[in-house]
Amino acid sequence: MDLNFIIGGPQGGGIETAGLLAVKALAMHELEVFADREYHSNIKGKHSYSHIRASDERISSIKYPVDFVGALDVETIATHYKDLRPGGVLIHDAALLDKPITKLPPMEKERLERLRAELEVGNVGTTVKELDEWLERGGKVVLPFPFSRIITERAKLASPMIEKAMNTAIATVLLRGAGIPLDTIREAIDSLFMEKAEAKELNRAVASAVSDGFDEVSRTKEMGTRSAIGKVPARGKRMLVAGNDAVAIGKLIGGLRLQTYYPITPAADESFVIEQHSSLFDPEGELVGSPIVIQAEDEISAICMAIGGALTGVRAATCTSGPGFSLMVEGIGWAGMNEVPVVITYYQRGGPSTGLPTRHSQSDLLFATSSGHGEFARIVLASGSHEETLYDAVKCMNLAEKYQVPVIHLLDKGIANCVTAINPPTLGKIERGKRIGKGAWEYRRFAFGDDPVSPRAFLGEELMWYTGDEHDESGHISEDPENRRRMYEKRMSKKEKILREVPDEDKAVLFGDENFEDLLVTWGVTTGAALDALTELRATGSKIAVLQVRMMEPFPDGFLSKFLSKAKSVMALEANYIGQLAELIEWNTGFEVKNRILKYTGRLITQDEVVNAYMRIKGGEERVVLTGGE
Amino acid sequence: MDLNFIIGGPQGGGIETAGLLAVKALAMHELEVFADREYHSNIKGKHSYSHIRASDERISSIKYPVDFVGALDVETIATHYKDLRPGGVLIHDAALLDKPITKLPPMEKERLERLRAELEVGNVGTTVKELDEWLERGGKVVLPFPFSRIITERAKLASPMIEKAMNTAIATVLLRGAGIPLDTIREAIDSLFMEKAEAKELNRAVASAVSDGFDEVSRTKEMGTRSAIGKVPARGKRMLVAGNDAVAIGKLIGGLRLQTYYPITPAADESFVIEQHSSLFDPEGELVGSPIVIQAEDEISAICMAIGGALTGVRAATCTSGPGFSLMVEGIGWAGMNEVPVVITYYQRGGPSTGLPTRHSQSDLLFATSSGHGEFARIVLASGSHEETLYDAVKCMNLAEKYQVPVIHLLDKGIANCVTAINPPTLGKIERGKRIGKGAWEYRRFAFGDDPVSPRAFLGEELMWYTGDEHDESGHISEDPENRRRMYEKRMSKKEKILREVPDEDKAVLFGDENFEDLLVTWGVTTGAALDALTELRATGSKIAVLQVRMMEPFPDGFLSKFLSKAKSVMALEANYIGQLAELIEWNTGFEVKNRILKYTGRLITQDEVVNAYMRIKGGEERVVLTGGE
Amino acid sequence: MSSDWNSGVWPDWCPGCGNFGIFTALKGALSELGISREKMVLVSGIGCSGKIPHFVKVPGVHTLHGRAIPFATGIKVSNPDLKVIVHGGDGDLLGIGMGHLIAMGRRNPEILVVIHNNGVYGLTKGQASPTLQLGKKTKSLAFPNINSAVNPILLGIASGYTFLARSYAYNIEHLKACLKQGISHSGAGILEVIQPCPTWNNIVTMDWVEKNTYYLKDWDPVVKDDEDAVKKAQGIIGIEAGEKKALGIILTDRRKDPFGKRLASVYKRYATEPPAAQQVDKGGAPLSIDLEKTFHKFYIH
Amino acid sequence: MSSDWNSGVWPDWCPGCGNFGIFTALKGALSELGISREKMVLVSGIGCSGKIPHFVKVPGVHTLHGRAIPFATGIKVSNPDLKVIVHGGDGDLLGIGMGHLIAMGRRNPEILVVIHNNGVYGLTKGQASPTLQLGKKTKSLAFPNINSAVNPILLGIASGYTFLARSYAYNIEHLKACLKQGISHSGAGILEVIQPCPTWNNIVTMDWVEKNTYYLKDWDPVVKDDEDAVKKAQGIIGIEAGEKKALGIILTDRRKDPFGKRLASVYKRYATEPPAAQQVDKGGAPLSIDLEKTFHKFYIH
Ligand SMILES: Cc1ncc(C[n+]2csc(CCOP(=O)(O)OP(=O)(O)O)c2C)c(N)n1
Ligand SMILES: Cc1ncc(C[n+]2csc(CCOP(=O)(O)OP(=O)(O)O)c2C)c(N)n1
Ligand code: SF4
Ligand code: SF4
Ligand SMILES: [Mg+2]
Ligand SMILES: [Mg+2]
Repeated sequence: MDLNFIIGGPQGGGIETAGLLAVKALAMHELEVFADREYHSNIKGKHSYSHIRASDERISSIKYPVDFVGALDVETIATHYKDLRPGGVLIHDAALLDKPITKLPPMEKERLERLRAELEVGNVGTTVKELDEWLERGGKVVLPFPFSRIITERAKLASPMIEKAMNTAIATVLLRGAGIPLDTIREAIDSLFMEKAEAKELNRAVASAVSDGFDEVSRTKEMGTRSAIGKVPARGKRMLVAGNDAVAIGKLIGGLRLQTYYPITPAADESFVIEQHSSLFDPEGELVGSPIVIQAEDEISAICMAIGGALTGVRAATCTSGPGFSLMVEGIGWAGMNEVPVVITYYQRGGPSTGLPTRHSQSDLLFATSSGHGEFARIVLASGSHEETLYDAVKCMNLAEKYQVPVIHLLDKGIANCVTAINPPTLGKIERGKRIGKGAWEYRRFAFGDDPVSPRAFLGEELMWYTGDEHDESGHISEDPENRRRMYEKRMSKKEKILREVPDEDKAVLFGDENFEDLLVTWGVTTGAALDALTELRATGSKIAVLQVRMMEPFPDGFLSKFLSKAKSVMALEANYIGQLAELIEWNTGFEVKNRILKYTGRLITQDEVVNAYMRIKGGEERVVLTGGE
Repeated sequence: MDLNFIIGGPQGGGIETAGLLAVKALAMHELEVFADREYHSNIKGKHSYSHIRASDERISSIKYPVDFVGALDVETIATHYKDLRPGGVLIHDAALLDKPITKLPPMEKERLERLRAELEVGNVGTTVKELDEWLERGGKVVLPFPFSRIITERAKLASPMIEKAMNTAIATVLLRGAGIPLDTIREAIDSLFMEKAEAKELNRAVASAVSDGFDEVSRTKEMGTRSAIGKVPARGKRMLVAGNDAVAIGKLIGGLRLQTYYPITPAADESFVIEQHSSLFDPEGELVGSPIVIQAEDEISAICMAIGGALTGVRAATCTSGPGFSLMVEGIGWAGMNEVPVVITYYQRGGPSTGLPTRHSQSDLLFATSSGHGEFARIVLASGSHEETLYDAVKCMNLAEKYQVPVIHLLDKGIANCVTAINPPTLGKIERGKRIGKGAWEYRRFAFGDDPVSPRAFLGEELMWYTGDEHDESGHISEDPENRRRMYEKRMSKKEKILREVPDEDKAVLFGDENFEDLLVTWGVTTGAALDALTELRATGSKIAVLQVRMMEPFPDGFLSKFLSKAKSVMALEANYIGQLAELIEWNTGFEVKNRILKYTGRLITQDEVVNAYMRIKGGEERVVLTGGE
Repeated sequence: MSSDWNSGVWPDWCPGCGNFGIFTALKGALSELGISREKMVLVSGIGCSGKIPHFVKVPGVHTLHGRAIPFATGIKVSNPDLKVIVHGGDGDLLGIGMGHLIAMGRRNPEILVVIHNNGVYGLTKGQASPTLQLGKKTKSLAFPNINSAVNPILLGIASGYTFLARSYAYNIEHLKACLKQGISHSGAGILEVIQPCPTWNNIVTMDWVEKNTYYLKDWDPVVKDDEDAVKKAQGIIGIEAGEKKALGIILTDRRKDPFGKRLASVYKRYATEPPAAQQVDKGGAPLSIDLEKTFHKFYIH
Repeated sequence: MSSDWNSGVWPDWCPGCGNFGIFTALKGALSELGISREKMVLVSGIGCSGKIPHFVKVPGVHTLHGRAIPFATGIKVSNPDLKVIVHGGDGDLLGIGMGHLIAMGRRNPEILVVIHNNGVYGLTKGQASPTLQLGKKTKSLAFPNINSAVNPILLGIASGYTFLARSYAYNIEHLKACLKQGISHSGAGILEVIQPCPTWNNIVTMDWVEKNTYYLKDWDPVVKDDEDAVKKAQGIIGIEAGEKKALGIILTDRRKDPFGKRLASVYKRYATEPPAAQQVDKGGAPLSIDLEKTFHKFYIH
């Protein structure tokens, strides 16, 4: 089975909770889940929705068209009715029926204009009711559910509370329609409102009331017949995480001791999760670690504080997105010059400038690899799934200390905000790199040697100097051309060392049959859509494989070339305009990446879009621009 | 004739003036001149020198070994004796003879160690006198000139003044040795000290005294016999400028009305020149323009102020180097998003981080072309000579307004500080781009149309909005995916428009025979060394041409391919480690740039180095790393 | 009327947000000041507060987080004819943008900075802002705040501002009066507005404001001379140390030259023809600058 | 002795530069404080002043222009055992770095910020710094300065610093005493040092300092209670408004918790085991964190 549905409403009106509740219940039902959250750069009132997918097989993307749309308000109806598959079900409060459908002040002007045009062409009318009828004529099922009445009557809620409960109400109908039993829904509510007894009771009552109503309202049956989920076998322990959570958990396991940040979407939640879990206990209940989180006055300060921390030997990191990263560039250069192990978790979002602050994008790749004046070694590692993200958060700290370079963990809004179920992590290893203890001889922080990595001592242990200027082995300013050449080469030669030593699976991963003809190259959260499409395409006989690139700098040209040279045709799939990974590949390997499937509307790339674009490319198109999703 | 000499001494001890005086006198003697200035990031005391070259033919680089070294102190002797050609002349004050030669506290530790080793190997001894003798034995000429005595006796200077006059004294000997008459030297002094009557008199006196002495000290003759300059024909009006001056003059001619800056080497002098020349008069003596210069509190403010100014319709610019540019990245992104014409003059210096703040580098190319999160159109134009720099300063402002994009004028420390003679500029044209006057209809700043460039109105004229967020045609925030796609494409499609419309000569310039086999690709100040080497190499039959790339973004791949495809072998010549232009070329054109001649010691690439490296590449080396110069 | 000053864009603040009060007062002030629409510019930072220019029907420049002041300064020095008002959050202006706020005091340009003080980073979901008191824990904080608060009025004094006022977002008339006076002031001004954020700040509620503010009476904010300036500053220290926040005009100081006058003192043409009023070309050709005269120092002979 | 504190790197300041005085006083203070060498860190910005750590034989971190304070804060919070001192120029700390200076006051970490106040941007050849008075024209300026000066002491008060002092680079004994007291203070401190720059600043000469400064007498800088704090602040306004610059300890305030204590109030382990003292692995393996307990909220069942 493969269920997709949207649940939407005004931002701040419980819509996020509704989505979480639905995902949680589905996961508790032992399904695989993947959910995208779309919201405006706004706190309350603008349209927001979750696109939730559940399946009994592994999934890592969302897919259109959807089976259900659950609408908390008219804007959701007006925005998402198009997303329904033939026979798909639209659920909304019956109380909305008489509402006008194009008088929606919060709605984006452009969307409203398109809506008006569509309704005019279809000769639809102006109320929700008329739209519903038109949809039914077009083969959709519309279920104006008497939520308000049912909640008042059965859950005995006073009417001002109804609006607050509507999210749980609609989620309940969607879940029941998908075949999730009430018990599981209530379990999910318990878990969601763990620390809020009152809210828990209220939501439990609403769920029960609506669930009873569900069994009574006749047409709800039509949902089940279309997307029934049977009982699925237990999957063992799993965790439900957004990418922000995955990073936080990884950093905490990996020994992070100082996290600095300045609030920015979609990065800030990571720091909040760390703060909330900053007491680390072992099974005996002993406090074994307690990292601190510092909210800096700006991103410049955040990176500089983290570097300062790293100099004292603590594992230090910061997180940000585009605008903040732009401000960190100078600090990162200092870390490069001074060979400081520091991790920057970089969540890409829609740019340039403030751009689309809450929307997805993969358009900062070239910036991440080449930011900063002058040349220095850095590592840029991009994760393609939530599980990988968690492990990479640990790896980044290891790489930073092992090679004494700044490491950019390159993520995106997709990973940050999408929610999925992962297996609890197994604890890997911690590599702290070359160290020197308190020594009697004269310590030189940047001592030349066969290895470009010099042994580290921490501030507090030895005499040492650091400077952003070119420096000698002790860390003192030097403008001598010969020392300059040697220090420059010391720093830059780390690139080769890293390329030599980092295991292949951290450079890139090939999915699918080795005997491919078409190679779809991708990265970041988009990997998930590519993999889901891969399954679908291979089932229909396409000779395609997916190559996920992970290490962006130093660029693993040699390793990639092995695959590129085998491909009859190479196509890139990414959420940006020019095809930044494609460019990196062409530049570094000399192979042409002729075909590019690109999306830059700020919305996730979906499984169906990848399948479709692949077909179009096989049909002769060179560049396919995707535009799906609201 | 082709004369090269070095004049060195402690920074802040008149050494800069000595260099300028020498260049000025040589230029007044109607010679072509090119002078490099090398100095530490220090105000007083560290070693500094000018390498001055003069010729009767066009030159645009310096060349080793040199004919003379004029030393104001022992460190200069110790640093530069190696730079003399066989038979070259070292001049220093006879008073230095008994000074120890390796007790030099300000000298870089590494250099001192090398010096000690060299002296030991040569069994030289420990005093200047012993070094002199050793040099003489090795075929050099040493001229310990009795400066102090001559100045005291003839110029009647009190002894505390002698040190202040030593720069003019040594410059005088060097110039006389080169065949420049005293009158010209005095003319140069007059011009240099135009506004300082007292200093003028003093220096005139010193020059006269030393010049008389010159005729008496017997071995001075040996200078003339080796490097005599005859009388050269007048060349018409010329200007003597550093790159900083050239930009300032260009900006002033081009209509700059707001310059913002935060002090940084080697950019700050440009703003100072603008400030000093901010009253622009026409031949009738009427004030026709008066730009203002604002010293901002940091570079973030500098770029934002400039953008603010540009929104009011004034031609606005800022200038900086690496660390400052790193801080400007976010602001430039805002300008990209809002299609603001603003010019950033970017002087590269040694990086990363504070790096080598006063030394040359061309290592910020990839950063300049890809800085900033998200994607947006920008222009990056790199100048290769002082004259080009001046004209490009005007062009950058035209391009900015014509295409409504931020323009980065990419220069380097080499251009900034090297001094040469150029022809007075002819005034070109001013293109202000698409304008809209005060109109009755509703103005939309970002109106869609066939042309990605929408007509501009200025703040104060119409209702308009700007935002760093994605926006609609009026400039209001919009997260609509369809509007997003169109606006994104509007901005990005400017790249093609620019590539289509910018004339070829602003993209790249080919020098030398069209029937070349080897193509030496280069950019920035290094172009000068390439061109001087080209002349030399072609004289000996090499089938080489030089391709200077000027427009770095959007990258003129089509135009370049014409030349690249003709070449049997392509080699890049640049002052960085990885060969950044080479990478850009490979990436954009698919042509391989197999050979790379690179230098990253912070010193200029010289003519002899280019010739030599070319030979080594012809001899089979793939990558040649240059290390010349102190 | 006031609706005339709506741009037509839907204000997407939360219901009950203090920004609505500021919005209303601002429209009122602009309409009563009688300046023509295109001659105004609202320049803002990033945050809930930063969106305000989009809702008002005058030209608006919604800039970067913390950078409204440099943009505004660039606009104002280039075209002093424009009335430039800065709007920003407390995070924006007193956190990331603090350096610019102080630098503006040193310049004294005729710009009014309106600080929407809600004690939180609203748009990023309620982190502590620089005005949140030490030890306080608003809804969305994991721990009580470990930073002390800054006071923009005291910083304004320390950095040379010549107009200082504090008002309250829900007292539209008072706020409007402060805005009008601040916009008319010829120099750098700070207007701190206590702006409840019902979504994240559960401390500074309407009720809190009721109990913890008072309107200044018997306080003459106008600085008379140097001696008086010292007295005023000392008085303000006392006022700001009080248990309750004072609302009203706190300082007006006309002794210092605004930035425009200072520029005019060194650029002779500035007063009559500032940059935006100057020509840069003659029908596509550069102005006929006398190169040899202007750049004589570079000429070799 | 003092020469014991020379790193061996040649100080490349101009002859007569005030930085030599600061250098000497600093070495004296460090040696007299009796802290072991490796437990100190000198953190500096960029400028002539910023080079000082290279010349002193204690660990030194020469950072970025304006960013010494964030680096220092990161060092101090991670390893509170270290004595952290910041050195920077007036351009560095009061210009580009102003935002951090104020933010540090809000945190009150045990860091002393030594401002080398020479009125100019020394290392970039003499542009006006934020402490240069309005209307003054030093050698290398094309026009008289059009910005007003900031006063770091007043900013220190406005932003919550708990130690404030001013000294003079050539009065080594006085400066050394101020340094010792500032370094020993448990909170955020500013020590402004009037530092003549004979190369660029021809206004603040030794002679000028002689005539325009005086040593504070009869001034008790120690804050007793909240009421006294207000009085002190008002007193300081008066002192700073004087014709002449006061030298001496201007404020010590021990009422406020230093940042370390504040951190310890929310991170239980901080006081005994700050980040630098914590383990992060057990012989290459992560610590045996009880995942299910720590992250229980993420577990599906
Ligand atoms: C450089 C940068 N960092 C961070 C952000 C994210 N950001 C958006 S709004 C905001 C803070 C808003 O707080 P405040 O300035 O107080 O405004 P409010 O929303 O409270 O009105 C931040 C940090 C950003 N846009 N740019
Ligand atoms: C981001 C950045 N901008 C500019 C510079 C150039 N710079 C070097 S030193 C300096 C100013 C020094 O002035 P100040 O801080 O007062 O120190 P001083 O030299 O006077 O001691 C500047 C602007 C830089 N290094 N980094
Ligand atoms: S989050 Fe707060 S400040 Fe922002 S709109 Fe909502 S109530 Fe207003
Ligand atoms: S320029 Fe001034 S501050 Fe810098 S070293 Fe020289 S005298 Fe000192
Ligand atoms: Mg706020
Ligand atoms: Mg200074």
